[in-house]
Amino acid sequence: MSEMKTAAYICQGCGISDRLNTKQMVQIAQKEGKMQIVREHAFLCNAEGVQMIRDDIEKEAVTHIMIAACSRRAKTEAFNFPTVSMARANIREGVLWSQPEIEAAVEVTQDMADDYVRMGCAEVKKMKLPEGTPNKAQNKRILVVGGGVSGLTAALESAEAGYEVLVVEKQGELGGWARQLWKRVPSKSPYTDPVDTGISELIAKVTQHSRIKVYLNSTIAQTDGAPGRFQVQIATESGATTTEEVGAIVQASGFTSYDINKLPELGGGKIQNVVDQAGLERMLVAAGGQGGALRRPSDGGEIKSVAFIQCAGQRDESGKHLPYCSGHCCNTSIKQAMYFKDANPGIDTVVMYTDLRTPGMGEDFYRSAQNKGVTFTKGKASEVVTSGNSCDIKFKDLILNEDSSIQADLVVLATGQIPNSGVNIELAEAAQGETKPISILNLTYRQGKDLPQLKHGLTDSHFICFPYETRRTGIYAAGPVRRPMDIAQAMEDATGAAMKAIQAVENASLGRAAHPRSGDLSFPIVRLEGCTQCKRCTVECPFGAIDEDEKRYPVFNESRCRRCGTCMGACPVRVISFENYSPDSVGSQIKAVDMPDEFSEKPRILVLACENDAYPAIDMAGMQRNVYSAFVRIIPVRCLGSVNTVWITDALNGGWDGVMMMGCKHGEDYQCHFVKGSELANYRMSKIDDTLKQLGLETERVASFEVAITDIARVPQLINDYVAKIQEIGMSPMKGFA
Amino acid sequence: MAKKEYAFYPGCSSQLKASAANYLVSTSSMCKTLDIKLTPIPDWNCCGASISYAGGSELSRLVLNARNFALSETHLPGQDMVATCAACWLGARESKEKLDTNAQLRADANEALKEAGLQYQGKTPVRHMVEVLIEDFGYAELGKPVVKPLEGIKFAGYVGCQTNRPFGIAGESFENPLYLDKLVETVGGEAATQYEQKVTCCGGALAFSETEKSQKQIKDIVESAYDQKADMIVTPCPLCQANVEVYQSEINKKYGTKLAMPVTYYSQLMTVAYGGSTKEAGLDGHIIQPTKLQEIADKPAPAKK
Amino acid sequence: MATPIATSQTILVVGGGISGMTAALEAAECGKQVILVEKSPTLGGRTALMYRYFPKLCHPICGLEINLRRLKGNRNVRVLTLAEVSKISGTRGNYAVTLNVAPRYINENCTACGECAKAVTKEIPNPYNYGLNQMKVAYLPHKMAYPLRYVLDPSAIGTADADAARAACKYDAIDLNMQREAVELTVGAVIWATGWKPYDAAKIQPYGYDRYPNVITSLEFERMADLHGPTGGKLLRPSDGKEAKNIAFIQCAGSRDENHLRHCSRICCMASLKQTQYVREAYGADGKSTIYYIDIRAIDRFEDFYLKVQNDPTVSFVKSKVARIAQDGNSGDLTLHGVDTEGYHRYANVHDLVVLAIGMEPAVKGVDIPAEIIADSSGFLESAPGGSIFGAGCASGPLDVNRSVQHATAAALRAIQVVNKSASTEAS
Amino acid sequence: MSELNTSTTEKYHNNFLREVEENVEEGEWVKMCMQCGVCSGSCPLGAHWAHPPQELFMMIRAGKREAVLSSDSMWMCTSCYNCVVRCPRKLPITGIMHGLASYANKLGMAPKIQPTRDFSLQFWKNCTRTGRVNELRLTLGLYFNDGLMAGIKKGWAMRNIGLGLLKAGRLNPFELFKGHSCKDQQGIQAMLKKAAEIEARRKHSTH
Repeated sequence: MSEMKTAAYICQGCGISDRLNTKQMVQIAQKEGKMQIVREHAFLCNAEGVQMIRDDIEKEAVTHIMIAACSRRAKTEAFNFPTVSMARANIREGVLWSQPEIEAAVEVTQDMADDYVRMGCAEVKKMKLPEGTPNKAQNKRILVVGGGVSGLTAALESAEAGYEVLVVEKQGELGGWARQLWKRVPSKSPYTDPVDTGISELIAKVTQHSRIKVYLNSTIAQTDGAPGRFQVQIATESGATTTEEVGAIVQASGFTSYDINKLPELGGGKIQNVVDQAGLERMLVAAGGQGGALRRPSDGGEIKSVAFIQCAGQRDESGKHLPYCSGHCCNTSIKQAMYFKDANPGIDTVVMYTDLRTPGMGEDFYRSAQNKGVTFTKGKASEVVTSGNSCDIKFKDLILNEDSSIQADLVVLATGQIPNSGVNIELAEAAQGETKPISILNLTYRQGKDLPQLKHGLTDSHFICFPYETRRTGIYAAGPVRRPMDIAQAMEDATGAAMKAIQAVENASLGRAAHPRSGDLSFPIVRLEGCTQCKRCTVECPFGAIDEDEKRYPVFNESRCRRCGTCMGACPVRVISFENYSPDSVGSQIKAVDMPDEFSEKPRILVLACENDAYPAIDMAGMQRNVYSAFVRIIPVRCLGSVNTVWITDALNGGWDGVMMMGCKHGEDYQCHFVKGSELANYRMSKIDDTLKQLGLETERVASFEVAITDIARVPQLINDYVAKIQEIGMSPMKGFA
Repeated sequence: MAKKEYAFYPGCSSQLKASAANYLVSTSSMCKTLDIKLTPIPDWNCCGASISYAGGSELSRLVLNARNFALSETHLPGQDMVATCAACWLGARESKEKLDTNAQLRADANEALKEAGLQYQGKTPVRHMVEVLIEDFGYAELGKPVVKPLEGIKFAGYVGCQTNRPFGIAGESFENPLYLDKLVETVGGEAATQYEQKVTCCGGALAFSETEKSQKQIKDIVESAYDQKADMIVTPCPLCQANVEVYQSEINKKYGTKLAMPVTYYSQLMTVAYGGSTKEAGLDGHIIQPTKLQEIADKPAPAKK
Repeated sequence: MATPIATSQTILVVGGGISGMTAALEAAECGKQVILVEKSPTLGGRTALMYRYFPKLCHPICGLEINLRRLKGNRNVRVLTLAEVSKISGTRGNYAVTLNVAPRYINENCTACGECAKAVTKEIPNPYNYGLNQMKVAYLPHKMAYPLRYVLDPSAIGTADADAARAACKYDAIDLNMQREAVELTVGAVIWATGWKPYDAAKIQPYGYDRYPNVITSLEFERMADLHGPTGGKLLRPSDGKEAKNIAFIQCAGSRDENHLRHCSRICCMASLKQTQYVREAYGADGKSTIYYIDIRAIDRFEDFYLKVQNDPTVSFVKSKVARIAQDGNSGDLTLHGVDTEGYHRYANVHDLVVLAIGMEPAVKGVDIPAEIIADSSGFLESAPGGSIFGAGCASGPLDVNRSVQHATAAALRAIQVVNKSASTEAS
Repeated sequence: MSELNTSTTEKYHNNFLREVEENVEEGEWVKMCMQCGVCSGSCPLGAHWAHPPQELFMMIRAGKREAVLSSDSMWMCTSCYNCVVRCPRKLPITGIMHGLASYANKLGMAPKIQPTRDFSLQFWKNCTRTGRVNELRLTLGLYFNDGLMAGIKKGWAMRNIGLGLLKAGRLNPFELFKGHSCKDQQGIQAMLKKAAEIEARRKHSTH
């Protein structure tokens, strides 16, 4: 690592020099910031200004630069110097645009700008250019768990992109549920008839592919390691286990059909002539697809009428059955009714539904069924009983608004999908439910054996914009294990998951972070000699990136890490840091500001703002020219989870009058991009009161707020209200002791 | 402009001394000015209208219309068949659609037609007089012969149902057709553009069988015209005209209202605007007198510039 | 404008909305070279104009911020705004593409200081608020605009405003001589993510969108609810600016209708369920939402959200396709006429405001899409087997954001397969 | 129950939908309804329908033969076509209503007292008699349908209208004796007779 050489650049553009004394800022950068080169420029982001900086980097061997101009969110193309460490003091949006252009404000506005220059200089000197983790993980093979449509698609699509693939299927045959289907719902126009499942072609392509290796009758006995270097033990029926190394994992463990026996009121498990959708497919495959040839299970009699009961044990509000909708069942029942109509239009087929759900082109499929004579009845079935050799379905007709009943020789219950998501690691062993779930991945992760579940056992992402985000880097769920879906969607989903898996191995091989800090080369560095084995980092890491060795020291797996800094925030002894983001890089900023004395009537409020939502909101408040108090100094943080309480205590000891923490929404509908960060910060702050009392300070001096990126008008209000409150309480007694 | 010729299908109501006689009269006057030659289809018969459904089977109603087509094709080859009555036009068009899209029906129809020594070939388009005016002439053309702009008269354009749905006039919407308003403006009158009952049903044939219910409809139609400060209603449909005009007295009796809203035909407006007399415009054929229109008709035409 | 370097190893992504950005970024984060073209002056597309997402009620621009940061930090993506594809020829692995790039009249020097906007006077309807308000002819599309540069509307060119803007700019960022230009590219694969457009509500005549000011579309309602929209987040009636507290939501406005769109647009049910919560947010218990529907399509775990809204006392449901809307001339109130089909109840309900849950039309129309792309009965893309032009997001079907992103991620892999193949064949 | 009616019920053993599809004009469309209710809400006389179209369609699927065919509802159709142009499934609802009414009438299941039915029959009789409608006979025919006294009462009630039309030259008293008519009445009758034969033939061939 070469000698550190620092440079600061003060931009005069966008009216900065009209309202601020940039000369003074230059002096501060030189005298207080101790920057070796300091330059002013009329228009720093134009070609000439940028060239000036580039020349310093090349000719003057500058390694650390501080740019005092616009927000770090602006002009990123111009101020793009990947070979040096860079800090940006937000003078335009953060000072100029958020402060009123009035005589009375001139002094405090200048104070603000001066402080941001001080902070910028202090920060950059504590930064190192990330070199990337030395232990890069090079394995690029993709493991696909599950050999159903989702798994096979993920395998094939990855292999087609040039990657080696392993498929592990617990059954003796590939194909999963799709193999048991007679036909599938169409996914291309015309959406009029059931189409071939295509599963045998898919199986053939996979088994014949040179880059795909398939394990049948096998399960995952253990998964150890991290993206780019997973060690997977594959247990075969025989009991023998082989160990394979892979780079990323697609979990396509599929679903289990809801147990029909749990629906006795609808004849499930009680009446022979009541089957579920899968049961009907099996009957049909056995009958060679001749819907007309099907016979009544009870007595082999002719089937003259078939009734399909939708949402059987689904969309259940009683808590007895599945609360959700499985999405595919309406189209599936339509398809199955067509089996009969196509074979013999004389067979009566009724689909009984409450909301018919055939989105997109499914509407054509619905129309086609009506055209073929399938009858649709909006009704809620309450009971199915036998009458003679056929069934009597009692239901409430919701259109004719009356209790009614129809006869059917065969009743098909549209039961739902239950995801095969393994162990719910958030629940205690005991609370896992009546049948103790079997782990799918058997991860050796300190935080548990399987993927964390979102809801209803589904391993879906909680982010609308990032559907594949799981809390286990390099492991992606695909297909019905993620959310209920049909074949067409499962194939799309699997292709997307394969994409993410491939991305994960590519990132791991370069030692880069994955989403949402993708490309980030920094990673947590721990000074083990200082570690007290308190385990907070291993417990709190939202991504289960940190294990423990036998001596209970933390073991970091960089390629599992998302670089949120939650571990850094958790560490009571501050031994965890990133090269470009550390207790010091923030702490030094806190210490760098010029602290007015208690008689100055200039309180100082520290704002620690999450860079994902809160900071952009404050930034846009500036763009909107929404004015807020000049007494705040704002420091963006990677996530509130990365906030170490030492920063708070340092600030208070240093005479700061108050600290505002701004982070994302937590709780059920959390917005935190690192899932648990803002929640953990909130928890830690709930404990800070004691510290404050020890210091003899009012608890109001530290406050946390949930801020959304749209709070462009609210954030200035929050700031001003808080500043007013602090002014009420009075200046901090700690001033001057620092 | 060259003379335009059409095979004319007046329909039962638009005959002399029939309920829409004045429609027929004004139409002929209007056509005279526009140099349109209407030749009645020889020995045309009733279209069956919509209401004959209980008595007439599908095919028998179809052949009634097929006969008219066949007659038109035979005697007036190459001429479009034009109807003035909404019901006739709709009945004919519906039949034509069936005949032209359903080979079986067409074969059956022709088998029946043979009995009357006729055959349907599907050559003749069926059109409404309004279509002829708008499509073959256009508002600009229709404006040219105006010698007496209908200044100072506000018309509520009541389009009704069957000239509007399910076929309607090309380019017009089912909910808010504008062609009557445009015609009114073309002849220098003022259109009540906010008239929201313009496509409300007057009860149609049910005016005879479900008098109370229909009269409630008619009441709304007329009252809304009053709300819009209209002097009179104008319509393209003989049944609408008859229903809305003749039942006002009954409604007044029943509801104690004082409705006396004249109901006219577009053809009458145009005839008057073209300088036609009260008689030529069939304005003597009203139960509720369209006085303001009659006044203009009785004024001597200004000297041609 | 310098023609970007592109080879058969390059992936072209057409459309800079959530799907296009996702496809571009997913591919780029795998080390692929990507060119992302967007016809408007900014990335973000339609989602940038949404207030909240269902079912979390989170804010779309939060995801946009992350995606923009991914983009700023990634050197593999080259973004071209105001650019449209005018021609594509070639075959799998090797296409010649012609882009038509419209002038922005403002160059890279722009610092987004906003002086030009202050200087100009002329205003035009603001497309980023669906024309619900006006904007200056020199404008920044919105606060999240990327690139963060102003735009000078073509209508200003040759007027005093153009000169005023130029005079006001201290950084000579305004270049009135910019011309529309054609850019030729060679690419290996194309991802078509041109998104969707709302069905023309005026065509649904019984609802009088063209006649009644207080009948608006669900998209306009999104802007209305947005704090930074034309009404500052207040739900106000266009006719008289009165607060709309009793709001009707009409489902299948254009969708599931052979007179309009044959398909179900999928998102509308959830969108209306979500929007009832805007009403609650604005008025608490004083607001009233009524949803007129045929079937509520709250698929998979969205059912939870449906249940939550059903339990909201301010929301009621009527199973009915509204027959027609009549406006009270004086008050501007709207009366919805129809029949609740669950047990046959005739209604004539009065509402302050009617929101049409407007259907999705693919925005593919207009462009001459290459022959190898097939479109289904509704005009959505179906990429042909063997080709390497892939639909992504709503260009290929009516999808919600989550599914669009999923679909775009899959499209990225399909494109990567193509360029990787030709790479390996070139290598061998 | 009329004979025809009994035989049909047996034939379809309660599958009323199929019966409607095969015997009612446009009946094959009934199955395409998706129960949105736009037709029911669009009907000008809607309030007077015991069962609006969409509900009738549901009843047909539910096999409520008696209730549907003996219903007053479809006789309320004014042929305004509002339902038709708004139906998202493009069902020819007006035609279906006419078809149901006419079928109910054929089976003798239509309400005994149904003025529209009477008028419809009168109209058909009237227009096919001479080939053209005789408006005076039509109206009078309708009035005297329920007997002489009733007819005179109705006639009396409507006398102003009659007189008004008379004055306006829009009602011709002589029509009573000789009104408008077609020349080739024979042809027309023969043609209609043939049509009836053909339809009978078709019915046979379909079942």
